Amino acid sequence: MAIDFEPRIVGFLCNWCSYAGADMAGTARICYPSNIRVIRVPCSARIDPLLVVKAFQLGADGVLVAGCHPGDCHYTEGNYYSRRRFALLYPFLEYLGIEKGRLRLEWVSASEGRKFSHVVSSFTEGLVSLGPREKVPAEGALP
Amino acid sequence: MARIGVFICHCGTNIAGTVDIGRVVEAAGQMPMVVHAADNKYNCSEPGQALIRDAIAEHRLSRVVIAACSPRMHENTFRKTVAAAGLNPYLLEMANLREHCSWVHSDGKEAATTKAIELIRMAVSKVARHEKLFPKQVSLTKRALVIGGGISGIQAALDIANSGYKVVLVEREPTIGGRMAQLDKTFPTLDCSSCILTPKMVDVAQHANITLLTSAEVKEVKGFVGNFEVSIVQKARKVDHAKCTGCGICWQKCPEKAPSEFDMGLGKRSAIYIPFPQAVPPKPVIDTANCRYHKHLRFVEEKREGKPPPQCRVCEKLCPVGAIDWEQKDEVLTEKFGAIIVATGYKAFEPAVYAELGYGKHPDVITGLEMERMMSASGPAGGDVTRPSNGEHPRDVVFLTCIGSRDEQRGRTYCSKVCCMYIAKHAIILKEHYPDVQCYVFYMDVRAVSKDYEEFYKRAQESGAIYIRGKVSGIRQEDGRLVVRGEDTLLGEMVEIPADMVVLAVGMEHSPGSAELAQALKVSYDINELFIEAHPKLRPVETMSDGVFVAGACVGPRDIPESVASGSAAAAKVAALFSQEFLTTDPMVASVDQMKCGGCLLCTKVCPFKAIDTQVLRDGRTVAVVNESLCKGCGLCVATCRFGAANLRGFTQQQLLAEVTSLWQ
Amino acid sequence: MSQTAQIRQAARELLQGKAVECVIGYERGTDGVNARPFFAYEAAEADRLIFDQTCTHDLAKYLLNRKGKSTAIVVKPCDSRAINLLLNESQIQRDKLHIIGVVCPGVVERRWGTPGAKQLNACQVCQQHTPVVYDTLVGQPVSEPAVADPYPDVAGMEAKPADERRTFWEEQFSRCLRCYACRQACPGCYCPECFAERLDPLWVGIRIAPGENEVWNTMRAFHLAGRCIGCYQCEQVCPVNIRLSLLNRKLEKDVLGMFHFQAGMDAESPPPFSTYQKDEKLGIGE
Amino acid sequence: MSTIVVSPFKEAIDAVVEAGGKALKQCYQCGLCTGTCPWNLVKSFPTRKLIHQSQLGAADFESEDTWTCATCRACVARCPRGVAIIDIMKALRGVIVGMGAGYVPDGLRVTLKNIAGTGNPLGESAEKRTDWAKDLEIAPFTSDTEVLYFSCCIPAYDPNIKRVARATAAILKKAGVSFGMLGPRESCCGESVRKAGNESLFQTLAQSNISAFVERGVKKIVVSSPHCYHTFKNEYPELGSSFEVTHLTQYLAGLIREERLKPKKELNLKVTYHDPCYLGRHNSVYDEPREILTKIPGLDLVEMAECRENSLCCGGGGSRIWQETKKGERLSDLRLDQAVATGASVLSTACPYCMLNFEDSILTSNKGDMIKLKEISELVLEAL
Repeated sequence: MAIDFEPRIVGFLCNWCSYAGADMAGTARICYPSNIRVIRVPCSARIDPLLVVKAFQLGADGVLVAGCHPGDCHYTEGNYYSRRRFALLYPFLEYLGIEKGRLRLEWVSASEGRKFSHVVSSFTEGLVSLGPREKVPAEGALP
Repeated sequence: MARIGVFICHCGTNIAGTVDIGRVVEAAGQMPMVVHAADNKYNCSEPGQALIRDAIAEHRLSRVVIAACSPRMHENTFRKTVAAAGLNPYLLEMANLREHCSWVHSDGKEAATTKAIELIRMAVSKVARHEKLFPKQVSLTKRALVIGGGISGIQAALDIANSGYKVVLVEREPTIGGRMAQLDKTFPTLDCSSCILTPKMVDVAQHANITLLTSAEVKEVKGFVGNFEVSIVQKARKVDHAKCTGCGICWQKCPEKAPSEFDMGLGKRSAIYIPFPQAVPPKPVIDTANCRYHKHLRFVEEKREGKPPPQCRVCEKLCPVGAIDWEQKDEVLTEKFGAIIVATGYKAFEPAVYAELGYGKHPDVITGLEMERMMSASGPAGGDVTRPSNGEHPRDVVFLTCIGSRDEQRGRTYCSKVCCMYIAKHAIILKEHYPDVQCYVFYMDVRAVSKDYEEFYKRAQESGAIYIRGKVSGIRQEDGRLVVRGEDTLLGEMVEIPADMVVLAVGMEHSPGSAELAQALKVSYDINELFIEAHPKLRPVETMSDGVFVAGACVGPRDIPESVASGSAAAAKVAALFSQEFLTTDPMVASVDQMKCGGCLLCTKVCPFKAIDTQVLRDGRTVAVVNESLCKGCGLCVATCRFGAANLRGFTQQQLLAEVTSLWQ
Repeated sequence: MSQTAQIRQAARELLQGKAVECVIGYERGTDGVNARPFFAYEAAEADRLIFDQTCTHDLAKYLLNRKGKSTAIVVKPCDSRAINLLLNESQIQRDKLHIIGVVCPGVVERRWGTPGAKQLNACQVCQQHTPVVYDTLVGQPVSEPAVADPYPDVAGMEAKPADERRTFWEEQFSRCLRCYACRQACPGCYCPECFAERLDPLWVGIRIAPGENEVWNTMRAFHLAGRCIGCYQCEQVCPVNIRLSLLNRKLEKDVLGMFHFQAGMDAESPPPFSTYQKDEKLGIGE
Repeated sequence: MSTIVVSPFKEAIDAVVEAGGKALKQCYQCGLCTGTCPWNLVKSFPTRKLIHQSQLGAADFESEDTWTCATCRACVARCPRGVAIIDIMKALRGVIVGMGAGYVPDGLRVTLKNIAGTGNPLGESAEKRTDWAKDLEIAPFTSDTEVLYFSCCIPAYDPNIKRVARATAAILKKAGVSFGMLGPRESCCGESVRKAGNESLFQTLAQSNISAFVERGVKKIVVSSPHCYHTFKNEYPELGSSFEVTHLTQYLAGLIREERLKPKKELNLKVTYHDPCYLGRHNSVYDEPREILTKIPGLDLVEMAECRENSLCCGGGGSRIWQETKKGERLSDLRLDQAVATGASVLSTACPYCMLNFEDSILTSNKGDMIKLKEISELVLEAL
């Protein structure tokens, strides 16, 4: 296993809970690995699976989707839909050979800075032990 | 070609202490379309903002990236900054270098600097795809609709009217007053209910800003906050209220009697009637189901055999002003409103489903509301409480609480909140009226949670009511009395109480038609058909549907003080809304590209705000169309749309994909 | 009376009585062996209609071109599910439609000029031999024996190690020509503009390359999650024999397992992504 | 499971209510009384359940539980609804005694008979009431005598506890107090009689005492027993009496403050003090006994873990003192252990009932060499 391997993680965080939770981790100065690149979305329900598939195609080692806890959605029910969508996408990507553990759905509330930091840390560790994804042939990466 | 400026904030040492600002500025300067990259001690300070404004002018920047703190902190600040420099405020993107980078990666400066550069690259890629967005200003109708004329709706209507705005109060029944009008006394003060309610009812009738529509129901609601269009059905009363003076000769002389709904069937009313003497408006309606003339008309119309019943028409003959109007039909009024308050209240639980308690079988088993009417001095018995079976005064009265509350078997999981207190009230009043009465109360918990309620419960105990913890398992008839049987859980033994009368403390449930109304209003409701507030703690009178507010027991069991308070609270929200000249809508909402829409209409089904309508195009295709006033910008429709027709401004597919792609450029 | 005769009789009556403008069915193709789609507009044309085990096409897709026009259509059970799908998605109107449902024992792979011998993969695992919706039924309804493991192919794939699956799909997708025949044949693929052909956002690069092919095939299948009615037209028409059914059936299996939903069994049930249960346990985010 | 048919005992409820248990109705069955009651340290005594049974008129008149309460007032002091639990117990007992049916403990029957016959619980002759003072040369009580010393029946007759009365008399003499006794005209104060439910006997005793006091021109009474104190001070006024009543500890503390008494001798003792329930919780006299003890030179006062408001009852109140308490269930044994645990060599108190119980506990548990029992008056006398 490559010791120096730094996985690249794309994190889609809902604005109201998880992005705020990540802000909270910052305010509380709770350190976590720097591998995650956060994309802010209004709600986890906004995340088109295409974006996730596309991130993997481009070379992401892991994709994190985080939203409000069920029942706490700012838009009342968006996360129930995203839960269904990703519950199905998750085993499907695994079926295609993208290992379990590369896609993660988490509920992180605005007060759960510690949880956010823990999620990113454990996700990063997991990806390090999985190692780099087998490279998609270079000419496929971009048009 | 976009000209992008990047402004990197030190935030004192908050960012600069961890991130190598020099390297970040240099890297940012080399990103595509970036024509200006600069650092700043504090971007958010006035001098900092001035530097940004100057740079926008000097470098003719068309888009701006602020690399600083969380956008949740200062996005609005910097939108104003760029707007002051003449840019559209939405041509801005923030890179969160503080909360998401320097503060959490202080243990690795190198990694933090690399991440900072990538976060800026993502923001640059995204902002390149930003579009000018314009909030819309919508005019509003400063006129409120209050649905429901109980105490909560009355309070809301009066408060709005007193704020100087017009109100239409719609009530389904022939009078306003609601449940409170049926009550004898109110806990814990034992004020006479109608003494405190009827003056308010009269205020409603006389207020210049209030239009009262009784015997009327809301049928359809269109539009959105500020601009609702509501269809209201004015049911035919067969009496022209414009002519009627309320002299009362008609209902006194009407020969046909029917059970009085207001008196819970304990008394009678005539077929042309006002529900109770202080009804507002004090003008009658004809109950066509019982009216003799209408029976005659139906007989003739249905061509039944035999001799038709006689045409009565006594009221018509006697009416001094000719107000009886047999031709009157249901009428639909369509009115415009800026805000709607729902105050449809509750209905008492029907206890017949508890077969073991024998309601409807044993005449001496009655409900709490029936007890109210019996006790009321203006009720059918003039306040004399007697056993329905034999007309004698009861000596032993047993009260059973939680009938239709806290009972999953009956589908009612919640506590109805008022029963413990009204039972205590009955016990106190009975003892006062009839000193030799012995009251027993079977309870599960005594919930006395508001001001002076615990003291009131103690007063009931002191008056002699004996409280027995347990739920009654059966009532049987024996020697002309009722024997109430249940476990006394505190003794761990069965107890049987011979009683003359049993009062079921029935709980509250949603008023009929709540679900339909909620659907028409696009407001959510729960499994109990109770309306759901926007936030149970922080937005208790708002709903997720802007401009629609809720008050009183339609949200959940409430007592009179709470109903009044929520009525006033909803009115305050309406007044605040009406204090604006225009409503401004957030431009970061969804849109549907009609050329790409395949018309599956799944988006219309999933939208939590029912903000997506359908539209038939000239080519015959049915497509989705977003109502921007209702859309809250969650983006669920975008992920739902396979066609790629739905998109969300400010978080477009193009923008998010650009962010992802930038990570591998 | 043979199924062909029954179909002809029904079509003739419908056209003669002007109940419909057109009957969509099958006729014998030019090789004299296989069937091809046929649109009968006149009662006299009804006798060209046939039905046998060469009738592989899912004709439901042709209804998308006849929106708002009264049409009768010959459907196999799998095609009847496609009709429900299109009804559910507001693509066609039930009242403009006369469905001639055919009880189907299964159809065979097509070989030019010679009768096919092998049943389609779909038919080998088919559990629906009677149409789920019809106005006229051709043939006697058959009872369906319970199948212990309806997805042996998917289970086999799932059992493989991740890298083996990865290699398998890389090889499969590397052959993809992006001819989009799968899309054209699929009754559920009817986007006005396919995401694969959009320039902005550019989800799928124009270049025919493994990465782009992967995005295309992954998302094509995922767009059919909870919608695929198992007709296998996609796999049937693929010129390079990519095992597309293995993708569709994986999603079908999981949708059934997680959401207890099967596409096209009726026209009313909300599809899995348009509804939810608050307390459902889906093994994710818990 | 038996079924209670509620209300046949309606008369009994009315009787309980009428007998002073109005508080019964207010109880909301939280059970704090049961948890507080010291009896539950040694056995099961379901205070709450007893009250609820009474509410239903379903009290078990044959149960020993009716007679268990020592009226220590710990529960009353905590009851969130302010229920006068002692009054309920008293009323319940009253119903049994009044109706002449139900169970009354044997010891109590004898005692009540004694009191009715002789005016004192021990059944001794009234003439011998002041025999303990024969050799002390106390002047007879006249209308000029300033203070009536009312010793309580136990110090008057009990051979062991007589020392309390004698010590008290000696101190009063040393301080030059003008005091005397009424001898055979004194009767039992009636406190335990009333708690045992025999209201009529209580009334007789009280009337007899009051008329004796009035006839002899008594104005100020000093008592050794907190029970006499409670009754004279709080209950006799119901019958129209108005005497100045002082407990001995209050009186002695006053004498010391006025320097009419000067404890000079160093005792070099470690002493712990037990608060009698009727002095402490019933009448809030906590400080005076401690004030006296701390004024004694060389006396080191240590507190037990439970003291003052939380003091553990000795088990002797509410007529319990006349009933047999099984070994292993005696609260005084527990209290004695607490006293020993402080390391004190002397357990001090200010109540004849407590004295009786602790004497017995020291004897039966063989702790005489660990700790001695001394009434406050004894210690004061030693220090003079």
